[in-house]
Amino acid sequence: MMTRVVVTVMPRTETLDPQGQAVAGALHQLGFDDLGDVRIGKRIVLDIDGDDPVGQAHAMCDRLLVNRLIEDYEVDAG
Amino acid sequence: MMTRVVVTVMPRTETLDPQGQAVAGALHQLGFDDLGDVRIGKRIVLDIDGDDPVGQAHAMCDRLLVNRLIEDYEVDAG
Amino acid sequence: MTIERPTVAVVKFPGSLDHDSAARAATQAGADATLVHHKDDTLPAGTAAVVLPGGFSYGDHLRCGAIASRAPIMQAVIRFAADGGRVLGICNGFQILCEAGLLPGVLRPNQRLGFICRQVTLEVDDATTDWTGTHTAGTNLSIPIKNHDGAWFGDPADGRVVFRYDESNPTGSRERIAGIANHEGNVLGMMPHPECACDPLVGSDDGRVLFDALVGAVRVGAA
Amino acid sequence: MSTEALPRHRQLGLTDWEAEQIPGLLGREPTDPELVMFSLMWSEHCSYKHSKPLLGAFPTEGPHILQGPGENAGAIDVGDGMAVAFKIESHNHPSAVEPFEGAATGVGGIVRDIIAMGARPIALLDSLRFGELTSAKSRFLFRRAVAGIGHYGNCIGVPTVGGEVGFDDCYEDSCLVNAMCIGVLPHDGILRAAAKGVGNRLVLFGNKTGRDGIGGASVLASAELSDDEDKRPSVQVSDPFTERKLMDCCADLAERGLFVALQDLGAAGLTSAASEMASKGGLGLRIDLDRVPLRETVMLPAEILVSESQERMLAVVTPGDVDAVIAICRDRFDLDATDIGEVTDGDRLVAIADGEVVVDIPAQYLADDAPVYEVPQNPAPAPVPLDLAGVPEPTDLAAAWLALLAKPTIASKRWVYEQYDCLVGADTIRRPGGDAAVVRLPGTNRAIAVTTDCAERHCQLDPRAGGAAAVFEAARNVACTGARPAAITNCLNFPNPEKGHTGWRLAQAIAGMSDACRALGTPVVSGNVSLYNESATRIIFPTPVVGMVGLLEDAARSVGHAFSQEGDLALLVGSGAPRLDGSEYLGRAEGYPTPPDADIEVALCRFLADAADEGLLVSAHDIAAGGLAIALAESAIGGALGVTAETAAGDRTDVALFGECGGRAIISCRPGDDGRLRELARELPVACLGVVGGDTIALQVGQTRVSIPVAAAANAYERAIPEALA
Ligand SMILES: Nc1ncnc2c1ncn2[C@@H]1O[C@H](COP(=O)(O)OP(=O)(O)O)[C@@H](O)[C@H]1O
Ligand SMILES: [Mg+2]
Repeated sequence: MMTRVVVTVMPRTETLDPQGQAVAGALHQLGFDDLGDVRIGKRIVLDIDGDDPVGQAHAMCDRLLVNRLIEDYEVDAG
Repeated sequence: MMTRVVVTVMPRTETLDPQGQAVAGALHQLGFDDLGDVRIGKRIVLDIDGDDPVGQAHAMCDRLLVNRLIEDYEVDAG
Repeated sequence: MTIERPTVAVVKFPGSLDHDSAARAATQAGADATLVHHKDDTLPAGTAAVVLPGGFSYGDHLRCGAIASRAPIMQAVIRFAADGGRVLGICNGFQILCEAGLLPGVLRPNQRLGFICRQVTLEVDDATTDWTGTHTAGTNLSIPIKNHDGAWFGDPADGRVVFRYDESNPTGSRERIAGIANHEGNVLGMMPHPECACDPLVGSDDGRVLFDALVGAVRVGAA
Repeated sequence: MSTEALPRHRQLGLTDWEAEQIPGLLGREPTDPELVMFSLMWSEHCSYKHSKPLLGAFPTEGPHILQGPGENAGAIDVGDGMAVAFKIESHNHPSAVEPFEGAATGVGGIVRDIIAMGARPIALLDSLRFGELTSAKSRFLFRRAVAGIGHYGNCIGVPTVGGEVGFDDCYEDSCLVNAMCIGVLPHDGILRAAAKGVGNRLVLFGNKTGRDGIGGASVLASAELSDDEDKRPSVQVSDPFTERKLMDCCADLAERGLFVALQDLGAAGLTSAASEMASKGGLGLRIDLDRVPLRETVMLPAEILVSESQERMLAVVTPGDVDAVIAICRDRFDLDATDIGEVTDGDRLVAIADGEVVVDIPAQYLADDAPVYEVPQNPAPAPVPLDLAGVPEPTDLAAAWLALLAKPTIASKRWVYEQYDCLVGADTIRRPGGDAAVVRLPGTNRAIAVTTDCAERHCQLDPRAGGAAAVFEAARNVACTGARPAAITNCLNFPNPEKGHTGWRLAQAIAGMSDACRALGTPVVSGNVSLYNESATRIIFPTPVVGMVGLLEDAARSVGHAFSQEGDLALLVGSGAPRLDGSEYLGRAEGYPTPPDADIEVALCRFLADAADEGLLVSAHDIAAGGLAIALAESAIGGALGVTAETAAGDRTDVALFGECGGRAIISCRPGDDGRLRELARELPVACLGVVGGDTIALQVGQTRVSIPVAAAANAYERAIPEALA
C-alpha cells in the first residue's frame, strides 16, 4: 500500500532567491509592512509503495528532485 | 520580533499539475517503479513581525500568494 | 482639418518587454501611443484604449501576471474597462488580465513544459467583437506565439472565444483557445503577439487588425 | 586532497613564483584581502596571462572601427551616426558544473558588457558544444544549457536570433557555452570604463552582494575542471528580472547623461571592476566596503571584494548627480543603488572596512601587471591526406544522404531555437534556421546580419587553415543574406596551453583568423579566451568561435536560404575542391581538409552582396558541413520545394556529394536573371545546377543519379535531435 512522503526543497540560504525577493517586494508594495524575509521553494508530495518509502524518496532527491548545488531538502513520511 | 510562517500552495487537481506529472514520468524512467502519484506545489516561508502573523499570512494569500481558481493553500505558524 | 490621433496607453511594468513594439504598432495604426508607468494610478487624460504588453513582468515569479495585476495602475485599468473602455492584453498582458479578474480563467504552463517561439495559424471564432474588424468567423491569421505559460484553463462559457489555434494547439490550451474576450467584448486577452505581426518583412502583417481596432475605439466618456 | 595542507596562495590558485612577486611589487607582505584579489586578477580568466602575447596578432583597425579590443565590447560604425557594439564570451566551466544557471548567467554577463558600452542590446547568439547525444550526461547538459539560455534571454527581452550547436565526444567532459550579444547606440553615446574626475562618486547598483561564486568563475576557469569540492564555486543563481531592470535603468541614466563612466561586475566582481576603472583612468579609487549592500548578514572584506554576485554595475558619477542617480534607480526601477566611494588622486585602489584600510595597492598591479607566459610552441605533425581506400563508398547513396541529414551536428536545430524568443523587438527579419540572422536596426531601414561559426575539426588537423576557414564561413553566412561582412568578435576555446601542441595551435589559429580578417577587411573588435578545456581523458578540439556582424543598407533586400519558386534556376557559385578529410560525413578528425582560398572567398562575399543589392537573389545558402548534398537539401527543406540538379563527378560520387571545402554557395534566381548574375560574378565561376520544383531532391552526379523525397529529407532533418533526446 502507498505511503505519502513529502519532500520540501528550498533554495540554500547563501544562494540568491530571486523569486522570494520579487514576492517580498510585491507584498511590501501592497502595504504588508511587518513582512521580513521571504523564501520560496517546492513542496513535492510523493506516493510511494514498498517497504522503504523514505529511503526511496531520498534516492529520488539525489537522482532528480534536488539540485544540491543550489538547494537543500528535507524528507518527511507524511 | 519575527515569527516564521509557512504557506504551502498546492495545485487543486492533477490536470493542473503538469509539472508533477512530468516529474512522475521522469522518475519512472529512472526506474522508480514503486512510485505512484506526484504532486508539486510551492512552499513559501514568510518572516512576519507584529502580533497576528498568521492572520497577516492569510491576508497575503488572499491578496497575492494564491489563485483560488487553481490552487489550495495552508498556513502554519512554523 | 487635422485628424485627431486617439491616445492609446501602453502600460509598462517592471519586466514588460513588448511595450515598444506594441506602441509602434499602435502608432502605425494611427494612434498617439503613450507609455504609462506601473506606479501611476491614473491613465492619461482622454485615453481611448489600453494595451497591456507582453513580457515577463516581475520575472513571472509566483504566477505569471499575478504581481503586476496588483500594481497601482491596474485599479485605473479596471475602472477604465468597467466604463466600457477597450483593453488589449497580449501574452503576459493576457495573464495579467486573468489574474486581475477582467478576463475568465488563467494561463498555465505549456503542456510541453517549455518556452515555445513559433509562427502559428489562428482561427477567428467569435467574429462579432470589434477586435477582428471585418474578418469573418473561420478566417485564418498568421501570428507568432512566444511564451512559457500559454495554456488557457477555465470555462469558455465565461467569455467570448475570439481566437483558437489550429489543430496543433501548441500550448495545450483548453479548447485550443488562443484569445478570449469578456462578455461585453471590450476586453481581449490573447497569447499570440500581433505587434510582432505588423510588417511583412518580420513575417506577417495579420496582426494589424487588432491595433486598428484599438484606434477605432470610441473615446470613453466622449459624447 | 585537503586544501588545509596547502599554503594560502596555492589554495587561491597562485603559483609559488607568482606569490613571490607580490611582496616585491608592494614592498611588503600583502594583506589577506590583497592576496585574494591578486589571486583572482592574476588568474588566466582575468589576466589572459597565457594568451595575451598571442592576441596582439589580430588586425583590429579599420575606417569603420569605433572601438577595438580593450573595452567591455567593440563597436563599429553602421552609418547615420549609429554604432553597433558586440562581443562574445564563454561560460564553459560554470555550465559544466550547473548547466542551467551557468548558461543563464553567461548570457547575463555578456549582456552587461554591452550595456556598459552605453548600448541597447538588440540580439543574442549562442555557440554550443557537447559530447555525443548518445551520452546521458551530454543530453542533460545540452537540455539544461539551452533551457538556461532561453530562460535568461527570453526574460530580459533580447531576441536570441542565432548560434550553432555541435556534438563530438571530445566535448563530453568540457562542454562549451559561448554567448554573443549585439547592441545599438549613437556614436556620441559610447561609454567607457575609465574612471575620471578626482572627487567623483562610485555608485554600485543592481543586486545585493552575496557569497556567489567566491573564488568561482575565475579560479574555476583557470585550471582543468577537477572534482574536488573545494574548487567548486557557490553557484550563481541567475536573476534575469533584475537584469532587465538594470538594462532599462542604464538606458534611462545614459539618456540623461548621468554616467561619467560605467563598468559591469563580472569575474572577480568589485575587484576587477574597480581596478580596471582605476588603471584605465590612471587614477585611484577609494571604496568603503561597509556601504556595500549585502545579502548575507556577515561577509569578510575579501568576500565582498571578489564576490561574483550577478546583475550588478558600477558607475562613476559627479557628486552633484549622485542623489538623482540613486533616486532613479530606487524609485523608477526598484533597484538597490549605493554610493560606495570615490575617485581619488594617484593610482591606488583602497578599500576600507570598519574604518580600517584593508586594501591599498596600485590598481595597475592587479589590472595590468599580471605575469605573462609564453606558451610552448610545439608544432603538430603536418596533416596527411586521407587514404580514400580506407573509406568504402556507400552502396546506397540516398540512405547515406538521409543519415547525414539526421546527424545531430547537421540536423535542424529547431528544438533549440524554438525555445528562444527570436522576435521580441519586432525587428527580426531573418529568423534562426538559415545562414545568418538579420535584425533591423530600430527606427531605420538598415539591418545587421549576424552569425557564429567554427571549424573545430579543421582547426585540430590544420589550425592555421582552420582558423581562416571559420572566419570565411562566418563571412559566407553573412553574405548569403545579402549583407557585407564588417567585423568579428571571437571566443578562443582551447585545452591546456601549457601541454602538447595546444600553444602552437592557439598561435596558428589566431594567425589564420587574422589572415582571413585582413583579406575580408573585417577587423577583430572584441573577444574572449577560455583555456584548460580538457579532462584527464578528453581534450577538446581547438574551437575558435567566430562571431561576425555584416551590414545591409536596405533591410527589405535581405535574402533567405530557402528555395521559394517553382521554375527558378539553382546555381552553384564559387569553386573549391571538396574533400572528405575532416568532414562531417567522415565524422573523424582525420586527413587534410581543403585549405580555404582567400581570393575566392572574398569574391564570393562581394558577389552575393552585389547580387542582393540588385534584388536578383531569390535564395542563397552557403555550402558548409555535409557538402553540396546537404546544402541543396537544406534549401529544399526550407522551402518545401524540390530541385532537379546536375553536377560534375569527381573521382568519387560520395566526395562530390558530401565532400567539404569553402568558397561555394547555392543560389536560386528567376529564369533570365542568370545572365546578369554571371556578369556580376566576373571571374567567379557560376555553374547551372538545375531547376527548382517538384517534391524530390534529385542530383545527377556524372553517371550516378541520387534522389530523396523532400518530405523524407525534412523528416530526417527535423526529427533527429528531438528523437535523440526522447
Ligand atoms: N544554439 C543555437 N541557437 C540559436 N540558433 C541556432 C543554434 N544552433 C543553430 N542555430 C540556427 O540554426 C541554423 C543552422 O545552424 P548552422 O548549421 O550552424 O548554420 P551554418 O551551417 O550556416 O553555420 C542557423 O540559422 C543557426 O542560427
Ligand atoms: Mg551556412
